[in-house]
Amino acid sequence: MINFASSILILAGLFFYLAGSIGLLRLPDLYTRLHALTKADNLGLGLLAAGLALHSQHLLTSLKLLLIWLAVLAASATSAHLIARQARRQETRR
Amino acid sequence: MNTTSLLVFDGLLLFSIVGLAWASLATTDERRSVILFMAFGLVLAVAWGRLLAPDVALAEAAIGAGLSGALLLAAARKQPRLLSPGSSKGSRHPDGANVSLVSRWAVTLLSAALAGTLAWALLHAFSSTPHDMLPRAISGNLASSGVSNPVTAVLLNFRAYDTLLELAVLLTAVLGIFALGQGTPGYQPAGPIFDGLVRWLVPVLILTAGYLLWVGAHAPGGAFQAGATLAAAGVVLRLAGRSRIGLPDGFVLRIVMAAGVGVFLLVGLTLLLLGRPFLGYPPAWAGALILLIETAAMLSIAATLLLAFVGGQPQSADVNAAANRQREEMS
Amino acid sequence: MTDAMIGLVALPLTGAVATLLLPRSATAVAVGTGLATTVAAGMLLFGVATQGALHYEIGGWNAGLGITLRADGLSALLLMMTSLVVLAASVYASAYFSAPSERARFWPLWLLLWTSLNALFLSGDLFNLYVTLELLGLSAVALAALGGKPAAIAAALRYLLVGLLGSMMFLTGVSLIYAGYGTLDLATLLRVVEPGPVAWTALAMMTAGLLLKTALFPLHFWLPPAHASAPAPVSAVLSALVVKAAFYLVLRLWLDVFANVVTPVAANLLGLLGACAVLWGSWRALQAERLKLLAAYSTVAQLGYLFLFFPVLLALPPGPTRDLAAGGLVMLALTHGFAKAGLFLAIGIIQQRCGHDTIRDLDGTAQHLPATTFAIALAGVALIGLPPSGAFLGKWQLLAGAVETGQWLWLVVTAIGSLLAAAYIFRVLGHAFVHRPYPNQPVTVARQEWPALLLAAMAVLVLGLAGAPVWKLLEIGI
Amino acid sequence: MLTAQVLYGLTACVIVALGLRAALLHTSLLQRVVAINVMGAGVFMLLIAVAYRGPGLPPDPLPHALVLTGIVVAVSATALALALARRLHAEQDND
Repeated sequence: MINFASSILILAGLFFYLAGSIGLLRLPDLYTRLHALTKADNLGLGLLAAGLALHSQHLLTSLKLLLIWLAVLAASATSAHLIARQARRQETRR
Repeated sequence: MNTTSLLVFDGLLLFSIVGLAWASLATTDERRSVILFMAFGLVLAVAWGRLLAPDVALAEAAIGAGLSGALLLAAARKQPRLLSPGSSKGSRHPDGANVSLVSRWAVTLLSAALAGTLAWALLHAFSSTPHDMLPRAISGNLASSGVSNPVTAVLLNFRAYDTLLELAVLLTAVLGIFALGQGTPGYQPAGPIFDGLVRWLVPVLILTAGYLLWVGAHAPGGAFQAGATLAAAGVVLRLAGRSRIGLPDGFVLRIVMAAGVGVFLLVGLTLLLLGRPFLGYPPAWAGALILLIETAAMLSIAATLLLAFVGGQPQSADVNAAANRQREEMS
Repeated sequence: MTDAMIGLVALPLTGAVATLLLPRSATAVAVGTGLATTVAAGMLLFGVATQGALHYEIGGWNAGLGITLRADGLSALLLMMTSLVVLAASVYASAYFSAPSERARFWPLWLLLWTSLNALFLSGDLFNLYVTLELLGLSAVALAALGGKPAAIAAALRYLLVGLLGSMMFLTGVSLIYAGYGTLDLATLLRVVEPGPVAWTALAMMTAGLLLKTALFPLHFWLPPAHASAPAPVSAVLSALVVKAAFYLVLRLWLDVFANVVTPVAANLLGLLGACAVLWGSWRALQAERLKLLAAYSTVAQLGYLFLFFPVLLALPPGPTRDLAAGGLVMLALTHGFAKAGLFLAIGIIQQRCGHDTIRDLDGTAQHLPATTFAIALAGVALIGLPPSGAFLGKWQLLAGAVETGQWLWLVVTAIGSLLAAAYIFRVLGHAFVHRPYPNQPVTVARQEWPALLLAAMAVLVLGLAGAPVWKLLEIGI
Repeated sequence: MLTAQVLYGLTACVIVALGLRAALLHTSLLQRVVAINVMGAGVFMLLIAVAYRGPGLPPDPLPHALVLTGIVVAVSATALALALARRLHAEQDND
């Protein structure tokens, strides 16, 4: 039962990664791409981490997975913000 | 996970590794090359994990991709080098016209021949029976090495002399950088969001560094990975505008730089005086001595990588403030 | 006596840390450590002479697991030369650098270079050799860039990149050896290695890397600018010792560890490259405008002579003539070390006192700096290979070996090379001894001229007249 | 016999050749440093492939320690090269 649930979560996570990558390739300009990447990949990672946490036996590893997800969440959100701000600044300066 | 699906995974992983390496080396735009190199380093870390080398995966991600990438990115010039008008824009060949076609083909053939001979020798080596003399000796002596993680045992006990010289290499690099003069002025103070992240992330990084140092005795981790994580915390602080990164000044900085080699030598020489061979830890004390050396090594590695990122002696506080204010009026 | 081996590495390393922590008294600490290290080298030489080859297992682990330091006749002699040359250059450097900040930056790097040289000559483990090579390369580059001038930094940067490429190729060879034989210890490798694709490819890669670092003919482009633009004591050690350490490794691998893997064809190739180095280096030295460039190109040429010995030693069957030839090789290496170091130190004095080192304007130097010119002349004698110098004995053995094995080409090359060497040395002396009617008064700079004189005298008199023990020591193999 | 060890070993040879080719061809200093780092990564892959013994079996820890030492040595060499380059560009820019 646990294995079934974790594989469902992992597959869902992979779907969001796929969505993020397609978004990166298809979307026209920087801001929409950033939007797609940050949102889809973070959700994908969250689902992936949840699936793996279920799969792993020790509580410690699942807590570590959670910490990884939180760190990546914060880091990618901030870096998306910084990239967008830098792009906006360059546009106004040109 | 039967072998075929594992081979498919390996194929995909290796294809992306070689692809990233090729892309990173083929482009003439320096920033693009560095960013692709960082991606190459991260995928490489996944490969090390796949080959059951977690210690190396940690170090590759932290030092190979992370800090080398940060150093390279800081050095990469903003705009791509002005290509000579003759060559077409964004030509795939590195640096267009001035490397003649003949020499490029000669070097390509030479490299292909090198790859061929290496592969030929390697296949020959793999076909002969694997030599397990050393791994058996390591696992045999692991009990008396003071740690249960075999890689840390090899690094800090069996081949401790290598690690001593490697820390000397680090010390030489930072002394060479120091001799070149003042470091670069710091970055602008960060906006609210980045500042918020830094305020939360840096303590976590420092905590992780301590954990990695401690866990190195019985699980993947150790001084190098911990030092790199500590250096990452420093790099983030510097990017957020705090140019001093809390690095000590003058004499204390020299002590931290020389801590790794100094403590190693101290332990080695005192053991020599006690009649034991140089760096021959008594089994009872081995664990404690290794932890002591690893702590000093962590500090040295973090300080060296940070000073390399700063690019020399950190400028005194007031110079940075002036540089920041001056940049404020400009932008 | 084995503690002397670990002392040879630990002392300079401790000195480096001490000079880093106490910048104000760095000079005193550095010269003191230098003396202690030289005493340790003397003890080791005495130990090897009396007890034969010594080895020291670091950490008490046996050869397979841990790293073993080994010292035989060859490495003990090279360690003694290293200590004497670096000690003399240290005394010279204490007077050469005036600004305290410059001194504080110089000494730690200098002692780290010394550590890497000692560690390299003693190491008995292949991967440890890679780490010592890297330490040697980095400290040499950092010291070469100490000059601060753009030319020095550009030359140091090219030197670093070439060194990194060389180390990476050496590491590839080491990895292949570990893949094929599962061991890194040179002594066990000696017993285990046999001709085959793994051994040939690994030896080829390691040799290619080392030839890059020892600047043999086609790969020598980085050496002249790097050695010419470095501060005088640094270029003395770079030319006399750093390139020779890489040569020592080629010697150790080809004639000792991989002796049965090496083919005569490969040895002849090395000999050919050496011959080109001799001719090209001497020719460029003859045309050099500046004394330092002359000395740097002379290094390229002198290293060529050392590689001429390979085909001769391969062709000679093991016996007295082969031992004599091997002794000749070591004698030539030792003499070049002392002579070139003395020459660079003397050139440094001229550069500091006269403000330039262009050969054309050397008129009246003999009157202005008598002792320095004498040191240059003495070193020149050793570089040409005139009788009282050790180089004469070395070249004589080379010629004897070449005659014995019927390889006449090396005979011709050595003759032409020596003639060219005589030409470029006498060109310098010719300018220096031109009599100037109103010479500035003779100047003696004791603390700088004594080291140069002693080193040059070591090359000419001591090695030439008292050279016999070198051959006796070389019988002591690993 | 196409095992993972052989696959990674052959890829290592390709990466070493790629790195060497780029190191010899590039004239921009930064890309030569990147090329040397890529070549180093290739050699490290060679060592880790040699250490790999199979999916379930414990690998040989010695090459792992060698690669760790190699990574740290590579980053210190890169740091020195970049510092020299920055100083060189600074000199060229203002004269």
